[in-house]
Amino acid sequence: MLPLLVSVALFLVWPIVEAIRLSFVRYNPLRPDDQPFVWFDNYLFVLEDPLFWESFRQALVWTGISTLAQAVIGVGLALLLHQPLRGINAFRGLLLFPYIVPTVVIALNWRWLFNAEIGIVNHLLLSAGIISERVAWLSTPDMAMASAILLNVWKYTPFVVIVVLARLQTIPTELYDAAKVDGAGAIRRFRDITLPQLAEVLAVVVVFRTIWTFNKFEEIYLLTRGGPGTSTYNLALYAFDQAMANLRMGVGAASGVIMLGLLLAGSLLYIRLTGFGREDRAA
Amino acid sequence: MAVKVSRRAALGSALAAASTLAAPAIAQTRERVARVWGEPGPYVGVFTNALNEWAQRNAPGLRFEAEQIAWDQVYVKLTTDLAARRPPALISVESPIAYQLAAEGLLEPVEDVNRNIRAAERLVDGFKIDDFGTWKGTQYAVPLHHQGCLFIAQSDIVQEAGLSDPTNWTWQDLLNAARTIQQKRPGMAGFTMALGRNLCGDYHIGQFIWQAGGLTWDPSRNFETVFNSPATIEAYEFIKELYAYMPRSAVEFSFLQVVDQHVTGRTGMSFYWGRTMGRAADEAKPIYEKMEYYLNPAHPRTGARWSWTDINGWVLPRRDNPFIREVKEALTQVMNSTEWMARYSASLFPNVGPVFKDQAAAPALQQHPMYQAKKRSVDVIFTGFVPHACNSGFELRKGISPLAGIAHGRNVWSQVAQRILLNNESPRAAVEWGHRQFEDIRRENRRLLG
Amino acid sequence: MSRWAAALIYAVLGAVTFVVCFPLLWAISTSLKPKDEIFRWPPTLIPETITFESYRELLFGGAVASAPGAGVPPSAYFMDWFVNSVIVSVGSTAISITVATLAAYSLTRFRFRGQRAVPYVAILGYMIPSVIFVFPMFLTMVALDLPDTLLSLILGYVCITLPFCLWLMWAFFRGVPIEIEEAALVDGATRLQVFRQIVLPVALPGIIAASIFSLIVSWNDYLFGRVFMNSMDKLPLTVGVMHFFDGTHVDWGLMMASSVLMTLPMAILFGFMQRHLVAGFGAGAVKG
Amino acid sequence: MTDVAIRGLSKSFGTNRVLKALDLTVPSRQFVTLLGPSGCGKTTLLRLIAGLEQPTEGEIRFGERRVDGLPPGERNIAMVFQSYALYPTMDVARNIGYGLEVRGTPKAERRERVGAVAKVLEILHLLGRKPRELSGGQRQRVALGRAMVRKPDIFLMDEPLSNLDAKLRAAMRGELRRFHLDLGTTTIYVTHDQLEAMTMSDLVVVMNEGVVQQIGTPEEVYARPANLFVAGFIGTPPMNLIPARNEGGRVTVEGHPLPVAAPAGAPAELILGIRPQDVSMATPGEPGTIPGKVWMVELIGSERLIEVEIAPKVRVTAEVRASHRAALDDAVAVRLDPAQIHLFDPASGQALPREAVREVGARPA
Repeated sequence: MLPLLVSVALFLVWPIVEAIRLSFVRYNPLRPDDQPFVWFDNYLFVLEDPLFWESFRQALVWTGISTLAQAVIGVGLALLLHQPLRGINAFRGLLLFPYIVPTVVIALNWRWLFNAEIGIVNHLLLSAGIISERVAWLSTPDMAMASAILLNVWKYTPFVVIVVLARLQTIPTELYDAAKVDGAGAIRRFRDITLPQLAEVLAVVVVFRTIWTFNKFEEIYLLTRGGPGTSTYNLALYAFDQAMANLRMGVGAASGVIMLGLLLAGSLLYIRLTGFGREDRAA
Repeated sequence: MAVKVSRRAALGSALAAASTLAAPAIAQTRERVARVWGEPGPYVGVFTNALNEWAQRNAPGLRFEAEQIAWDQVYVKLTTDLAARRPPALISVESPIAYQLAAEGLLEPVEDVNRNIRAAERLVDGFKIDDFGTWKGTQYAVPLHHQGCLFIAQSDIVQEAGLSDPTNWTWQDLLNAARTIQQKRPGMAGFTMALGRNLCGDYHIGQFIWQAGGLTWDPSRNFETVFNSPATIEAYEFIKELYAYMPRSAVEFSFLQVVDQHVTGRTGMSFYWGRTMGRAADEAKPIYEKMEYYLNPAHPRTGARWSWTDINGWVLPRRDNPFIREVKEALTQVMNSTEWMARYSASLFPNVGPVFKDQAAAPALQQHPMYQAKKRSVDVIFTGFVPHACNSGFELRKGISPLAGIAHGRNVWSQVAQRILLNNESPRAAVEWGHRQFEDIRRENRRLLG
Repeated sequence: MSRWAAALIYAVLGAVTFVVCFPLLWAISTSLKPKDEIFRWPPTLIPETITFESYRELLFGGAVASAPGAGVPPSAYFMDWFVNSVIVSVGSTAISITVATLAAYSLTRFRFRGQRAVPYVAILGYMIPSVIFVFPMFLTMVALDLPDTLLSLILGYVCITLPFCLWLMWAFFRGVPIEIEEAALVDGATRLQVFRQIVLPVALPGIIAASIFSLIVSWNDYLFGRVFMNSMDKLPLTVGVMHFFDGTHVDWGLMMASSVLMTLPMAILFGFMQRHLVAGFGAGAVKG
Repeated sequence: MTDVAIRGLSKSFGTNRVLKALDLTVPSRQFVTLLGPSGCGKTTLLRLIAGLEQPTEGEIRFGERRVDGLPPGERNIAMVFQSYALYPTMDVARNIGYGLEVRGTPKAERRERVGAVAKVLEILHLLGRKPRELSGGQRQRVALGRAMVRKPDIFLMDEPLSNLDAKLRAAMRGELRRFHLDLGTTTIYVTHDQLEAMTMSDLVVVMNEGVVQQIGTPEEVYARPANLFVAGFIGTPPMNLIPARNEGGRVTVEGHPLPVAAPAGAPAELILGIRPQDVSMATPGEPGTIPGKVWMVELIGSERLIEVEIAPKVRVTAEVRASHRAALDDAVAVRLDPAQIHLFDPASGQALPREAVREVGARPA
């Protein structure tokens, strides 16, 4: 058992150690035999690169709006899906469905839906009179970011729904009865009972979604490749682009390590929020 | 090595567990596989078939296998596989990258192959062997095909707009035509080119820069960065003017979207290589029938009609390549076969231009229905443009530059355009930004220049 | 609840469901159109002519032997890719779940040094962006002489799915009272029997949730497939279908048909397992 | 016919010694209760006997067979857990038959034996259900059935009734006792509830802090507690334990002489123990009584408890008929039945020899 765990840990830890090592060398992948140690040059390069900061800002926008939208829509949907109505299970199934749709599929679908020339979205909006000329969804910086965020929200809101729904099902109905006896209306009951009960799980979900959205690579890469221009770059794309297209493995690794640091901070926040592992200590 | 061994030991148990579960996944034959990299498209497959024909007779147990590398994936694959010291046996890659690899010293000299196939004598007029990838006097590439980027117009639309014969157009005529078409045909773009941050954007933009007389690095002056010339700025200013008559989404266009636009009748004119005609023939007969290829519109002052041309040759990775001898023999055999070379060129007509005279004259090409139907256009694609062929690694035919491949990896040319079109930077400022990028590339890779 | 409130909820849910399902409905619609109809403007919402040509090409295109003078179209590899994806996702899931189950069990049942750190490490591993380790891992695969093999993908996916599976199983085993194992020991069962007959059945919902998660991740991955694999016939589906963009041409009908076919196995799995998914993910939270 | 002999058994978890060189013999066919407060080591002892824990030192024998190295499955024991530990994924029949299943008992025989047990326990109609579909009492019976079906040498029961409501618990006490009488299997029963221990056991082992305090029949541990711990732990309401003195061979409480002689060699300071049932109310001033004030009165059904403060912070509880009325702060007196007085050495906590306690000038005890 233990050797198995150790080998798995090695499999997992080794690449990270290797990434950290790479971040301290200059490494042109075309010349793998030549890797001089350059101290913090790669980090300095990253921190002085305006594109890094642009990517960072965009990553914040992309992460912030996506996560917020996911949380709000997710809680709303979970509340609706929690109602004891006939056929609610069918809705549950359909609304959770996007979570399992492969990223490649949804990115392709998005490119097809939002195709500026013959995409159905433009057609529907044009015929509904909402827009008067075709919108170049994926080639206007703001619209491209909006499309990417929309994709992310579409695909991952079900995750929030799943978790919130699971939590809603554990709230004792006595609480609501007590509130009703106390004369609280529906809105007050939501504010004073549901929301506080959801607070903890919501915090966890938001931290998770934040970290994960922040790290997302494939969604953006497959949808816009960071474009138009560099307007949908995030740090993952930046790291990938530095390493692969710019042949600067070291710089790519350094930006990866910076991301790793940010995620460590996020994880600490998560551990704080949940008191993760605390019960373990008591046992 | 020590690290590697301990890693192996540590992974042993995980692998043991994995392999029992994944037995079918690793059950592969122990034949020797020589990997061949090429663009997507049938021609690499055809050439691989030819190589395998040789292998069956002369090298039992050896199999060539084509790996299609999409244009935008070239760098990912190149980076990972070369870094991992497992290059393919044979590569057909866009010429600037081939030049870069040659200068990096990663390639096997191929004078012997070129001699054995009498490449110098057979080459079509206007090309020299050195154009395909000779660095410091050593030949690293075996001529394979050429693809020049040209100007495509729909003759019916041009006539309807009352425009002159595009053969003699200048930039002003192009701009005027684009405007006119856009006005006369609502919902249709006047002109389409790629302006996305991708290779295609780089190529299309490059043509304008050279036509105006600009270039990126000057080989005659030790590759000094000369991007920020008035000519370059003029080219970008012109692109900005022209963009008014392009689809809005041209700023994200790459190869595919440009062809899509033209073949589905949503643009009157575009830049592209031979493939647009091939696709129109497959999918849109009415458009195909009215489609004509021309040399690029001339710059009004310089009169230049430069065409971004992939002067494509086979290159062989030198290190970690156990197949060099066999690949050379196979290449010699296949490329001496006019029949195979014609078949290669005909497999995606007229996308891959013939590099050898005997190949160009072969019945498979001469009697191809598309050649019969579109003789004038195909002649432009196959031979007419050759005097105007250059590319970003062979700017203005002044000399091979190993830096262009790197710059394409970063799409600096199209990034400049994007700064102008998307961020509303002034062309001068954007060009200065580009100049700094190019200068960085030159500084970082000075060792390549020797 | 009043009838009006119920009607309102149905209306909202119906609208949201339509929006959520629209991309896939549109994909299905496109996949059934003949090629000329796909590019028509204005687009037809429901295909005027329904054709299964795209599906036929994907499912049976591989059967067409290529002539020596013609290349093989990427669509001919579709079934290969499909099988590859099945092998790698099932294979990596099997390994991940096996290791995670055994490891999580020993974590909650046996004492050893550093035990408490393991869930922390797992949760960290669970958050690391794969873009960081895809390249070093590729070098590792090369060192192990595994690049361009399905096994390398399996191992790669094990790495990205294992931390979460471990964590989920750990949460599950913590909820399994040790008394039932002791009861079984008293009943005379061996440790192995206890694990197989008592613990595993109890942990089954967790195993199912972790398996679904692992299947989704490995079935959906693009990055590892892109970097690790070269040969056309060894690609996973996600990487393979990108070859339908051949630079100058994309057949959206083919693309959408493959989208539908790629989603189908997951959708079927999801249909059967949806209940467990909610239950299992309720126990922890989920990587996405 | 298996007795259990435990010699010098110790168990430590880290530095925490839970059992301290414990000796105990459980005679064959007896129903023996391990009684003690939580944390006294009784559950650990049971788990050691079951083989779920390994002793730090000492030995355990079942009859002639030394078992402390054997895994639980080879000891031929059956155990009922506090939480019942029913296998949640198996139905009742399989739960009961699982021990037979892993031993390879043929299916037909298994079904027959499970059926027989289920019939006795009156759970035949539940055989197809899963544990989560059962009520607490039903689960308890299933757990019992699982233990019974294998005809083990020894039954081990770990507080099996503690999760039931009061009424059901009372009923199950009787049933368990009845099953034991029918089966005659040596049974070790862990509880912290003295009522269970008193009503069901042949022998009670009172434990505290990892040490056996007293072994005896329920009557013995009740009537003759061996030490202060047992005296205070056994009996409801608990025994009055009040400071007393040995003044020249005569026992006095707060200066009031009692008609009880201190045994020879008794220390000057004593602790006097007397159950509330053996305390009666008297009028102040009567000889042999101790005066005080009523401090608290509680009705507990047919009886009433009157707590009398005989000195600051020293109180004696008397259990009297409910008809006896008393008002708070009434001046009263209590009379201690001399025959029921227990004397303890406060230093060692041990009871002074019972034979030595004599009622002064009265009949022998």
